[in-house]
Amino acid sequence: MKIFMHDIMHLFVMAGFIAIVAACSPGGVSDQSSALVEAGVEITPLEMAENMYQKSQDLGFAWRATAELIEASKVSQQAGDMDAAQSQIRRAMALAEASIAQAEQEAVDWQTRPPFGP
Amino acid sequence: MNRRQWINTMAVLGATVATLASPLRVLASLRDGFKATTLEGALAEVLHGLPVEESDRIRFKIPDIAENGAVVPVTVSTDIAGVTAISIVIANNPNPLTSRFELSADVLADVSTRVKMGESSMVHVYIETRTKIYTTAKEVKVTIGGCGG
Amino acid sequence: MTGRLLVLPVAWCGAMFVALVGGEVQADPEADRAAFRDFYAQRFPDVPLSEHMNGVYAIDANARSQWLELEDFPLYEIAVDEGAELFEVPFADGAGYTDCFGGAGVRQNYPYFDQDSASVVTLELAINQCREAHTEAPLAYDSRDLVTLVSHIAFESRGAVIDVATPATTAELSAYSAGKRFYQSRRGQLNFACGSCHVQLAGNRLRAEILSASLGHVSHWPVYRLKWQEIGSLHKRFQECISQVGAVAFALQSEEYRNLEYFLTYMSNGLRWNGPATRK
Amino acid sequence: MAAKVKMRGKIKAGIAEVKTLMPHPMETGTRRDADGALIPAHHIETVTCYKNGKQVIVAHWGPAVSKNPFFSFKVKDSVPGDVIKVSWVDNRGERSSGELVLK
Repeated sequence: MKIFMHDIMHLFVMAGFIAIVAACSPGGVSDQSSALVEAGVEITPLEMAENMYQKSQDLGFAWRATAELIEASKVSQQAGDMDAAQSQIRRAMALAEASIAQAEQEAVDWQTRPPFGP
Repeated sequence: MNRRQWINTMAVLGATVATLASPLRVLASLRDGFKATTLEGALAEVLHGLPVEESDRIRFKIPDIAENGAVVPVTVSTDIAGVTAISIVIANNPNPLTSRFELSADVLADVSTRVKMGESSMVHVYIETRTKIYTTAKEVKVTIGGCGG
Repeated sequence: MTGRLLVLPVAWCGAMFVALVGGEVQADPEADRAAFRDFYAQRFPDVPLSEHMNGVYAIDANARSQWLELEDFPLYEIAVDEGAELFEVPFADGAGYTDCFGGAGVRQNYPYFDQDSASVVTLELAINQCREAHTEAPLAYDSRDLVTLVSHIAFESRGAVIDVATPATTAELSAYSAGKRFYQSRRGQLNFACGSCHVQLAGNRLRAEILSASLGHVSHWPVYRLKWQEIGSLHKRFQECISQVGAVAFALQSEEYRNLEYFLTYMSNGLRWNGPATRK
Repeated sequence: MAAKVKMRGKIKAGIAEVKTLMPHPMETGTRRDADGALIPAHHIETVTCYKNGKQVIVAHWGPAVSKNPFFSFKVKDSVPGDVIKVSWVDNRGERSSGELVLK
């Protein structure tokens, strides 16, 4: 009976988890931002990148390189080098996305590593 | 004590007295040695014209692979008699002359210190007596620390 | 302004992850500790478990001989002397550290889980709590004063057995699990967990370094780290590790690091406190 | 004022092994601070050691001796009660010393 309960719990947790992953996936964030754009609220790519970085930080999985690229893009923007700024923001977003994916993966995987096994 | 030993003793004493009694004269030139940026420049101040001989009577303890170039432990000792100075020269350092110890007859020729090494290098030791300089060298590899501890 | 609109769902996602995973944990600290010790006993059959308090010097002979030479007159002694002097300086209200701690040999009482604040209290926190109780300003966590005080206390506590009470209450287990989770989670661009290096790769070389066992990782702090050219705290080393794998480090004495310290110290129960130490 | 020289020593078969540790930054003059400015050279140049007031060994150093220098030497014909003194002067003219009565 106890095992059964645990399995049910597990299913519930997994279902909840999948829902969260979907909600937190970068696609989810993009959808929200395009919705905002449609509603007439403008969000710059830099703000997008900053939001994604903030999310990775809230999850406790921020990467240094993401922050560095965001800062570098600001410097490029100020210097008027928009090409460089754009490419830095794109790379920052890609890294932020990867770090968020890492957080999602680790939310489960950390429990499977030696020396503590399931 | 025979005549030759006596002369040697007097010579050593003389050199010791000369070194210790006139530190200013020695220092002025020695400071140039510490500023030298080449091995040759450093050696000019250390060897000052005396004949140099490789010797296996020098015990030179320094790690083959330094844990960290910032703190490399060194010990130099020898049973050669009449040692007046010990110099440590690191060939690839920006200023190769690292340290020079001037000894009286009241101490053993046995000193230890810790030195900085910018990169892997030959490390030379020069043991000075009044008439001759004895030398040995070892290669020390320096790896830059990463995920250590 | 627009940024803020997105922060809410983002923060919510983060909170839900923590809540979900928190619910999934069924911690058994005693079984964990046994598994931890057994793992290193098998990985290093020739190394007595207690010797792991000397870190990589327990397993690397070349490094050990240089380390022993530095131990001849260790660089951390300067910090221990400074800390001993500071420990005796009375507060403005006439009290002193002795009024809070009894004596200096109290390293073994920390970290512990404080039920009132429902959080892990480290020695650094306790020193500042003592100061604040006597109307002194707390010391900055990266200050030399704090690290030298801890050095003195560690030195006076050498030989005491590491003996953290087994986490038992829900709150204790939650802090313990958070520390364990932190230890086992891969982070940064290099995608390394603490355990990737110090469990799975322990004893192997990573570039020029031999990786140490985590057993005893907390026993010998503060450390005069040759790379730093100064003495520093355990949490400073945590920051460095996290940063080295490409992740953004947490603050000194953050809840994350205090939980990690709590977990790691419990794992080292039975070994002895032997700080401060020299490390490369 | 510069910190005192830390010293310890022991006599074995009439020879005193003296160990010293000198708190000192030993700046090379080639390092840069966080703002990129050169940190000026600041290092011990000369260490003079005495037994009962008589000079026995002198160390001349450049900046490549490690931070917080360690120096050990061995003094012949030593007996308990002998006083070993070590004093240093750096490139800024700052000085410090330490004293040890052998046991």
